[in-house]
Amino acid sequence: MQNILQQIGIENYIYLSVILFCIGIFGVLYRRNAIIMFMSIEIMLNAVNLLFVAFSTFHQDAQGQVFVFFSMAVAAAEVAVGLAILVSIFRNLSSIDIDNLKNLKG
Amino acid sequence: MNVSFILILLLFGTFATYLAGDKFAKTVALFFSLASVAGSIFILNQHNAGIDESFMINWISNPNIYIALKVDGLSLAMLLLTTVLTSLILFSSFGNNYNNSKSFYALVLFMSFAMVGTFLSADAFLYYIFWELALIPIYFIALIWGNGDADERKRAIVKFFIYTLAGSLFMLVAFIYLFQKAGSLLIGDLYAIRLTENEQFWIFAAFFLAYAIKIPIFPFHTWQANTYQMSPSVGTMLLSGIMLKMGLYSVIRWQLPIAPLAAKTYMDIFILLSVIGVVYGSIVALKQRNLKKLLAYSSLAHVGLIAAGAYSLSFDGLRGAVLQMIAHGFVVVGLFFAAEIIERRFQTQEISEMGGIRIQDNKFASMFMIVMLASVALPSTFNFIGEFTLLYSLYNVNIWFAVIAGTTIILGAVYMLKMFQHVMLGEQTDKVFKGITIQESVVFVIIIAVLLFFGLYPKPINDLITPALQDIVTKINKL
Amino acid sequence: MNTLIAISGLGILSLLAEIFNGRKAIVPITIIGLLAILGYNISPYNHLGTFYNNMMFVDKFSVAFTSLFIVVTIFLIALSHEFYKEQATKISDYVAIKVFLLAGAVAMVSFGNLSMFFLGIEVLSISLYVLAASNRLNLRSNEAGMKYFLMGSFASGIILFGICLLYGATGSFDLMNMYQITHSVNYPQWYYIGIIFLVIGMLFKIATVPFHFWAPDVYEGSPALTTATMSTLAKIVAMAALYKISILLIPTQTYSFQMIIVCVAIASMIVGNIMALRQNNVKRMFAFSGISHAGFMLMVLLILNNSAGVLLYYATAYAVAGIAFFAVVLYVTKGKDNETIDLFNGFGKTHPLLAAVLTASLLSMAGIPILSGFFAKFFLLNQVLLSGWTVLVIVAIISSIISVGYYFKIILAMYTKDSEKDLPNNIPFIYQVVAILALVINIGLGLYPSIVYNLLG
Amino acid sequence: MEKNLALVLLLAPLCGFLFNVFLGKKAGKGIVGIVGTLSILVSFVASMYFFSLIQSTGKPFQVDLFKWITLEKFNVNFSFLLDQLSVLWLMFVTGIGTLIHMYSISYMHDDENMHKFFAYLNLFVFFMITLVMGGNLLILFIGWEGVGLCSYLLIGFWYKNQDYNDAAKKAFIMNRVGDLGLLIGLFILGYLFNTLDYATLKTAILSNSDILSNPLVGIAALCLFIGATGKSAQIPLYTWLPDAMAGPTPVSALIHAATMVTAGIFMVTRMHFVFDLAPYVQDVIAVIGAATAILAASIGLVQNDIKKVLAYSTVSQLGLMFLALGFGAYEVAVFHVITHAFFKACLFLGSGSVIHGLHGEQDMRNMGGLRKAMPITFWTMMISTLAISGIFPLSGFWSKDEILMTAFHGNIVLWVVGSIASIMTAFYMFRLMYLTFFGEFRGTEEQKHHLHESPSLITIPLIILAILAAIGGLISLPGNSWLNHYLAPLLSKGEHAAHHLGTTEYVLMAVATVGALLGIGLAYSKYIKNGEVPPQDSEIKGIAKTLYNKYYVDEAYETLFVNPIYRLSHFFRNYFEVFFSEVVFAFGKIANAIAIQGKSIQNGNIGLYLFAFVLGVSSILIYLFLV
Amino acid sequence: MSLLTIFYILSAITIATAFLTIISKNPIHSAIYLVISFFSIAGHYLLFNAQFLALVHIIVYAGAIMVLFLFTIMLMNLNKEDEPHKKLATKLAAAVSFGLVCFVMLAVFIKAMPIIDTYKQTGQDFQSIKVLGKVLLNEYMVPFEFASVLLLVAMIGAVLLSKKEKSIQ
Repeated sequence: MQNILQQIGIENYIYLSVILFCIGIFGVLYRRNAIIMFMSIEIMLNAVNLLFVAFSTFHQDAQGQVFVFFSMAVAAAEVAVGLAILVSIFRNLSSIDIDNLKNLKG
Repeated sequence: MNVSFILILLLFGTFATYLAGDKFAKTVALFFSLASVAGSIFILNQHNAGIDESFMINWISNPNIYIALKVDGLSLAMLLLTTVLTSLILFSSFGNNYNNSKSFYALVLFMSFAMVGTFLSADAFLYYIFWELALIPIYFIALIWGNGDADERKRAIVKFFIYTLAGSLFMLVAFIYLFQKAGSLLIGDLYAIRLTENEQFWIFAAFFLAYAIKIPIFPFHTWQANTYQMSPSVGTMLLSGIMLKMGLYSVIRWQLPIAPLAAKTYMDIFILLSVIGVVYGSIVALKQRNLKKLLAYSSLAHVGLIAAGAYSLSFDGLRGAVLQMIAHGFVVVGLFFAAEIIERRFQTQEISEMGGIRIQDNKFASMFMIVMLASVALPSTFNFIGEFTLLYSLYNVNIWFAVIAGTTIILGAVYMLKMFQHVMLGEQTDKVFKGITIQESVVFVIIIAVLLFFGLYPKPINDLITPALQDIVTKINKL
Repeated sequence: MNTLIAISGLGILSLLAEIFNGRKAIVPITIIGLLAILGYNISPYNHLGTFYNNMMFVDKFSVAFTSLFIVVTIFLIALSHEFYKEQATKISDYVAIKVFLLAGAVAMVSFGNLSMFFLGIEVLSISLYVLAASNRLNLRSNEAGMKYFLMGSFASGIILFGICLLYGATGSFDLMNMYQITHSVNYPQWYYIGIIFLVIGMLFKIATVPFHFWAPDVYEGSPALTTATMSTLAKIVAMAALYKISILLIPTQTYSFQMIIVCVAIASMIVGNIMALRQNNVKRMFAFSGISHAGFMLMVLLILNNSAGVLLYYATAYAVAGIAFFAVVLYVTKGKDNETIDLFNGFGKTHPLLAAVLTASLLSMAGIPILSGFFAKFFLLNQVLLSGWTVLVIVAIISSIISVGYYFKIILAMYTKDSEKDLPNNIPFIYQVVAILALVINIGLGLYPSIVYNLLG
Repeated sequence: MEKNLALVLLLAPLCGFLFNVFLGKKAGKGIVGIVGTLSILVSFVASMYFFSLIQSTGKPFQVDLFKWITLEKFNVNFSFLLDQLSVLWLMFVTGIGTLIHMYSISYMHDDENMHKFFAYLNLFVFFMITLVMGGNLLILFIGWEGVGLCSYLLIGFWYKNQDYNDAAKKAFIMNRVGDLGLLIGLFILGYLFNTLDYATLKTAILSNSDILSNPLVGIAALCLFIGATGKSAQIPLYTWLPDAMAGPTPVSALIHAATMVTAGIFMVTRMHFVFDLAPYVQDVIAVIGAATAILAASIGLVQNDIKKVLAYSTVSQLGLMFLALGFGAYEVAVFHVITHAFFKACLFLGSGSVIHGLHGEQDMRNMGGLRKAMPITFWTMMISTLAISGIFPLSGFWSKDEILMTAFHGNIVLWVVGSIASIMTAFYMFRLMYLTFFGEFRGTEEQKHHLHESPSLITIPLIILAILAAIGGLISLPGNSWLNHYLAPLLSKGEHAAHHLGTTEYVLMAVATVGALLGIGLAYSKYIKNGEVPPQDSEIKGIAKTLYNKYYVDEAYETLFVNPIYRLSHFFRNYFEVFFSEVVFAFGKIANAIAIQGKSIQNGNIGLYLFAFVLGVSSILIYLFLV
Repeated sequence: MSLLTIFYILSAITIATAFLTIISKNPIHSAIYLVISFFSIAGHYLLFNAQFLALVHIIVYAGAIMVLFLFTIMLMNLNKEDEPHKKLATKLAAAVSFGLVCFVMLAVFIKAMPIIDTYKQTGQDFQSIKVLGKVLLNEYMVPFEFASVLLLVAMIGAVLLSKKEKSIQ
């Protein structure tokens, strides 16, 4: 079976991944809603995952894909903890607007 | 027994003093400090008998650092000065009651320990450690047991601490640099390396920053007056009597032999700064209202002269510097002690609130006057010998240095006599001056005895320091 | 290798202890366990080499740092019992999380494969997110957790991106492979980009300028013991990992890379120290102090000789001083809403011993001799100067001078001000023990610096 | 034996001092006086012995004790030199010292601190002996400063009065100005010749012909002379001496008339070989001497304080001595020193007797007519006054005449100046006598009631001194001068050794005598014939006012030196110190200001933090990969 | 339809939905867009013939993570557009940094991109379940186990953060 990259080119995947990653960054910066920020981070992680798979194909090597599993585990763990923190904030503040979290400063 | 024994003794004394509790702290401290005097005298005897009591073991193998303590005439002289003055200062404080005195006296002994270490160290790293260590106890002594407004005191003391620390950190950099050149920090190895002129300049400058602040040389002196004023008298005496000498000693021991070329090239600048300090200190002292501040500025003038002598790089200059260091140590302790005695009775340092003391206590007045006269370098006192030698060495550099620095003879008399007149003489005021105690007069008697004895017969000290200084002068002139 | 397994097992054990109602025994058991692991770790039975298909790579470096982490963790766990007295039901969770955190830390210094590294850093980070937010009724703690989490996972994304690019360039996660490839074969330039991303991520973890903004807020908001963990353990772990990465994965340090490190180090030292001057909260002050120390430690990357030894010594000195500092701070701030310096007023009179310990640890961090902090700075600056970075040394010196200003603010408060309220004078025994032990180690390291310094030489 | 005796000579006054300091209070006033006087007497006797010894052998006697100051190139020993000059000086120092001690026993009897007074006096004599006996310039310097100290202590003896303390302080400080000059002179000599010993120095200078071309020698001589102006109250450092009259009268007699103030002449004579090499410095000395003589004499014309008159007279006489020194006539100066010591000591003691009799009154406007009440005092003072005025054949005539003769040969202008000063001297001295002893008593009734002659302890010294003042001239009669002969080995310059008594000399003597008589006549016509009494302070006008206020020199010094320095001190304290201090603080303040700014950046907004993060990443990437 | 076209379509969907996720005012909408984005990424995986990964991806992300998100959103009752109006500065900063970082990274990669003509083609199977399983459980056994520690920590953490305090008795 032919390497798919022969047709599409690894650079395209890199660019796609970079753009996706940057969208994630943009989201984190742009939004004040904590949940959307989490989502943006997920987008960043997914951009990387995509690149992993692309590189895995590039090298014809399984390790990249295996790493994606770990990355998913990490993403899941992060989301779990992040949402737990978010919930406790919500309990205290009844809001998840990050702009309300400005008590610590100076 | 070698010289490390004294250090151990003092360190042990520190702990013992702390553990002895508030009641016995001062006695224990005095005991250990006297023991260190005895030890120093023993070392002196050994030294005179030709036995080298130096001590050296490897401390850190990589980087190559030793615990090296060197006994030569110079360090021995400083060792004796430190131990004797510490004992005197401790004894002088017997009239005071400090709260938490166990900590207080432990800190004093610890400071003595650090200063002795500074004078004895023959490894730059060890030297630097002791140098910095000496700063900690005086910081606390001044901070906790000091006098004056708390906020102002804090400001002054913190300034003192940070300022001096800042200077010495640059010295540390210089030492690190030298270490890389020499591969070890032993003083002999440092003397042996040959540096280019440029390197020497920077090394010298880094040292200068540290020492100029410590000594202090104009215009790095601004910490001095306030710190002296705010510190408790014991702290002031330690600072002015011994700690300043650390800077001067270091100039002679470390700065000049390591960077002689720079010292020679820029000699005039450094002498000029020192001499400006002499005149400036004297002039500022004229208009001081606070007794301790006045003494502080007089100290600035005196150490300026010592520094000028040291920077003249001549044998006479160095010898004069060492002699005057010792003499000034005793005199300044005496003067500050006098201030302390007055403060104990009048609860003030303001000159305007004093006066009429001589009527009430003639004995004190006489002793104060002798010490004061020594401070203005009346011939036949030890200070005269130092000052004469220093001025002579300055003359050999340039007559104008001698003339300008010589104005200290005049200005010193002006501010000292003025001070004496307003503090001691005049009609009796409504304040009662309780006659000085035996313990207080003993301190004065010892100081006066030392000043007069060595003023007439300085040969013992001279013989002690001459070989060591000759050695250093050879090192300075090696290029 | 077995160390990691043992630590993970110990974490599970402490979780189990809760189930079997052995709540009181958790801390002692964990400490004993950790001591045993420490003993094993430094014993000859702990073979050096690579394990499990190069997943773990145990050498002197990793053993030394692992031991340091274990020691620090022991202290932190010892403090836990007293600290979490009010929430005794959760103590097993806390202890377990700390032990797992240690496992992550160990993975970060003994990884042989970037997957281990990544998982290690995530275990560490997630544990810290949890710990930071663990005081869930306290809004400040929530905020700290949230901030840390958001920025931390952002940084994780960047690290992951970096790893991905490394993989893309070399086709492997294995350190040995990568080392061989980068030192022999041609490989795409992505590699460098990947390295930079990785390094940036780590710079975030050790809190260097301009990636430091989270640190003060998070340190301030977190429960004090968590702050202690973050500032001592997490910081040195991240630094050690960064060091390992930069040694093994960077084939040659280009001048521009060094310039980056220099700039970041300088910025961290200056910003950290200057910002700390006006802080009124000790934890926040310590955060800024930590930033400056991060700048110092970063200079290790520029050193040519015995850099590992320097880093180990610096990290040890810093951690020990931090532990002693926090042992006192925990006591002082117990039951208080905040941690302002005013709380220390008159402390020198009411608690001379603890005040002395605190003073000593502050002096150590300021770099005053005989305490280990001085030697750390000395060794570091010595090597930096040897490597020719004179400017860096000058800046380091200047920032040290500035640092004295704020360290002494606490000392001044302790010794010159009078306390408004009486602190309860029942100092928990364990706090005293930890504080004094840490101080003893500190002084011991100062007296015999070669023990640690030449360990990796 | 000689060595021990020399030590006894030196240390006896010191022992007296120590005794009086430590045991004086317990021992009681009688013992104090006796011990004080005896200790000086011992020295006097020892001096006599050495005098006879040197007279017979003609060889100087040197005592080396131990090494004192070590310098790189040379050492300074504790050494003492007894030669013609020093023994001569010792003789009259200890001799007059003994007399004045004796006098003081009575004079100070009522003072509670008498033991201290004697202690100080003894200490003074000790330092004076050190000064004179010193074998090198540094030992001289010990004495030099030591006598300054004693002068300080004694002027401020009544230390409760701050005005007296001011006077004492002024004396000490002005002396120190001179001392600095002396020190610099020492440095130059040490630097040039690597020794400070008189003997070695002399050989070094005389054997080294190149030295003439070295300008440093001239500077050295000038510096030494500056030292002398301080101690011997010459322009510009003379103003302390009149103020020094604040001290008890015996002190004025001993220190500020007979002995200490002549130290400058002693030193210049000692170092004559240096001065001989620097003719232009000698010119300076002569001019300054003459100027001082006339300036002080003119001020003395209108002073009303009896001791002030004597003080200005002293300054004036010292000026004459320096005039002689300026012409290299050292032995003449020495001669005048000795005669002056006799009659000036007598005058001071006499004035002390008067003051004693009037219970502290010093203003001549409140005296008058004391001749009858105090005959011995009057007559002794009269003799001395005649002597100082230069009336034949009293001692002053011979010595002053020699000075003027020297001046005449040297520079006619200076001779005129000196002569006018002498005329003035005669005038104000007789003014003093007339106002004090003639006419009617102008004091209070109570004082009048208590008028009496002083006790014998006071009068005996007066008598002895008066005799000496009368016959003192014998030691150096023109043509056959014992003194010149005696000092010849030391001064070793022949030209002044023998004056040929020619017509010029006789004419000059006649002129001087006529001048003196003129002065006396003027005073007579003014104060006896017209019975004038000097006006009150507020009524003094015109030139007299300038003179009365001493040409406003004190004020000028105040404006020129003292105030600027104090203003400078003020300025330094209030501005420089603050500035330097603030510069140091400024570093901290800048850091603090930055920190405050930084705090506002760290505003708690996580968006900002992330923004900074991203910016950091971007800039690193740009720097590394795009630049 | 060439693979490239499919790639472009998928990429367009991915980017567009990712973008919409971020700019949607309603969190629910965001979540939905994100799910679509995840599916399109799964499409990319399928394009690589990584079926197993695609499946896992959908299960984990779309199935687990997104459900968690949605639950949270529901729990907090956030399905309103209640986000306050942001300041212009914030928007501008976000836009600038997005533009900057995007530009920089793309530029960096364009600059660093090697010219690759032929891609490696071993022909071996490297991404079937079997191979992945072997790699995961042989070579990557330790990380695999360690990942369990990670999940355990996350679990304890989540519990710790939500657990109500019981009294000590």
